[in-house]
Amino acid sequence: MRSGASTVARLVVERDLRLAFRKPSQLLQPLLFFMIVATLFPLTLTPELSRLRDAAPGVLWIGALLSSVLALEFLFRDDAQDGTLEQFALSGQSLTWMLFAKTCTHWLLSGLPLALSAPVAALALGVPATALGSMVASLALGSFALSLLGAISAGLTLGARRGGVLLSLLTLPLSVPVLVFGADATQRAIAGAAIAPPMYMLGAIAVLGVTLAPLAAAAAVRIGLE
Amino acid sequence: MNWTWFHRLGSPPHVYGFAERWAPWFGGAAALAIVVALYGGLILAPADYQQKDAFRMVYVHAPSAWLSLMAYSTMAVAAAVGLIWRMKVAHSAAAACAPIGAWFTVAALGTGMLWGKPMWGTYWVWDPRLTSELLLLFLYIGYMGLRAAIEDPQKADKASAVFAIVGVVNVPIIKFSVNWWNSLHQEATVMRMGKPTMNGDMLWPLMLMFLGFTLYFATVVLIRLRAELLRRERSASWVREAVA
Amino acid sequence: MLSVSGLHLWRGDRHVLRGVSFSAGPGQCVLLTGKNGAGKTTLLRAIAGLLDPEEGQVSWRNVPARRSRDAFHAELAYLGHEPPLKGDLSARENLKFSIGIRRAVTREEIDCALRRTGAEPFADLSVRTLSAGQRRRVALAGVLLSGAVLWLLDEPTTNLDADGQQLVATLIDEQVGGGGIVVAAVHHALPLASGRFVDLVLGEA
Amino acid sequence: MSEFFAMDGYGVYLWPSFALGIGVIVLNVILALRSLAAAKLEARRRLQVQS
Repeated sequence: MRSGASTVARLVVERDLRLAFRKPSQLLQPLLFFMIVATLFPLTLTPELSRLRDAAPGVLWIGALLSSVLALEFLFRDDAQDGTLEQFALSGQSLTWMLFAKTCTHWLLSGLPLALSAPVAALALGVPATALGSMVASLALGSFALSLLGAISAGLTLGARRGGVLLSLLTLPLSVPVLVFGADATQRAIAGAAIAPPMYMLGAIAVLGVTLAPLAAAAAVRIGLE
Repeated sequence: MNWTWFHRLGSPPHVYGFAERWAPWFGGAAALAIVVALYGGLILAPADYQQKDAFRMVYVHAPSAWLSLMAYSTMAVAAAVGLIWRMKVAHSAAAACAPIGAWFTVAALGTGMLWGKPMWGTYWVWDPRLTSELLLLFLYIGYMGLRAAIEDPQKADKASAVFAIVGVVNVPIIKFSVNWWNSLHQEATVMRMGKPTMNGDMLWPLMLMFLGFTLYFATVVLIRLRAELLRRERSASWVREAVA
Repeated sequence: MLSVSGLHLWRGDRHVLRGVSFSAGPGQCVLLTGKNGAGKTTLLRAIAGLLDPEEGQVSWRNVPARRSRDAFHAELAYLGHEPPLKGDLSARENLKFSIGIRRAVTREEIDCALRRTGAEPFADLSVRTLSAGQRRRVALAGVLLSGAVLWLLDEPTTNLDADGQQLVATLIDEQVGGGGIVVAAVHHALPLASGRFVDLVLGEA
Repeated sequence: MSEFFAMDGYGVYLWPSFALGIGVIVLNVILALRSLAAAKLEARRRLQVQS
């Protein structure tokens, strides 16, 4: 009797979580990268908190974007190299569904921790404590959309020898909407204004990502495995 | 419903023959339309009361921007057809569109900046249309970068097709988010490069220029299509007399 | 059951598969032989649907495989050059996942399969620490567990010692005996008991 | 004639803009023809190799 979709998803999430916690260094690297990027800005712009506050949304979101692109490199490449990704495609189960489960796990391990640890960097950049809650919410939702989008580029660069720069070259232009709405939400949070409008937009992009991105990622992976 | 035209569309020798026969005609028509439109726009059309003669730059900027977007959507449609019906001709057409689209995005940016200088005093202003055009250029560079990074032509065709489709879905979203971003920071009263109000004498040269650019686009795509078809054709007999 | 007709495939400029055609019914084993680069692996991957042939058709239960891909894959076990195992997981964990996504599998079934392929002694070690031959035995246990009708094996005896190769031959005999189909790319003759195998030589100039 | 080129002062921007436009038009025709010639050459070479 073939396994049901929920079993398949549970097994994929379980496997990736177990794999991640067996090699925790790979979990920490994107977070450390984010913190370093955040500390570079006061050194280059100004130590003066009030002026840093204006740049804070940009710093936080560009840092989040770049660290998510870094984390994407390993999303499919390890599995492709040891032949397990091939077995995903040959399992008779929907590859789209399995890659969606895999992308959500990737977000749980990279996007979410980053959103939760972002307040540390935000406070250092002069973001008022009142704004931290909505900032974390916008980063969590935005990084989810970024993970879905990045899964497509990760799949597409499987065919190329090294992902690296090509991966960001493909992902960054497509992530502009998430950046625009995310930074706007953070800016409104800092100013104490309501963040609903940009959050709805981020939500809309995330929903579009959930429906379309896994399909494109599955197509990209099947092509990459050829 | 016989699909003969669709099958013929899918057979490389037939498309190669079509491209070889029709490219010169499209080229001639394009050249004629562009020359007449240039004459109409530069000489016949009256100056704009506000921008005076500077407005004439619309006759090269607008068609370039139009062509850069048309090339991308044509590329995405060809890519989708190639993926869905596994047609090599469609993938070849998609590969043929990319370089032209990228070059005309550069032209649109360049002419936009040259138009911006007299209007705003600086070459580059983060005007939403110029910014969207710049992002479109990055999409082209991403597409061509992906194609170059994959050795196997068949695999490169399919991977770049997926990116073209994902890209074309994102173009309107990017445009919307850039306009949203622009409306956020509207305090600086930047004189937007408003569309000069066009009356008859000004308008027909622009329409003719659009037609000329479209015909020109078809010409260059047909030439490049022949090259892409030859590159993808392995040992088919028709290649022999095509290159004899 | 499985029929391959007029398969053409190029790798770069090399015309690797030149109109390969064959069919295999229940209880049949097809052995692919030929020099290196003759296209054995390419043919196996094309049958499995990992590679799209430029011409020709693969059909399973006389339905084009591409149309009923998931149903076809549910009845297929493909073992390539590299045993598909995660280095950081143990053999049991790997099989619990790779078989679990296909069908419900119990711990006993996994132990029985590992015992059958002689992989039980190292079943709980991280696969990274195992030798290539041991990894091959774990992968063979996976093929056994998959319950697939069609086995596509790419040089299944690599890295295996003498009794390992005998194990592969016995497993193939049992699979074919039980009404299954096996298509295997091999370098040297397999000590197969039953005479029901067909030789398909690829790549003759 | 000269005030035509002057374009009441905007000529210094207008003519480079048209030069860029026409330049890209001409350039792309040349690039396309060169790509076609290269493809023909390669196809001819491949045919010789095969025969």
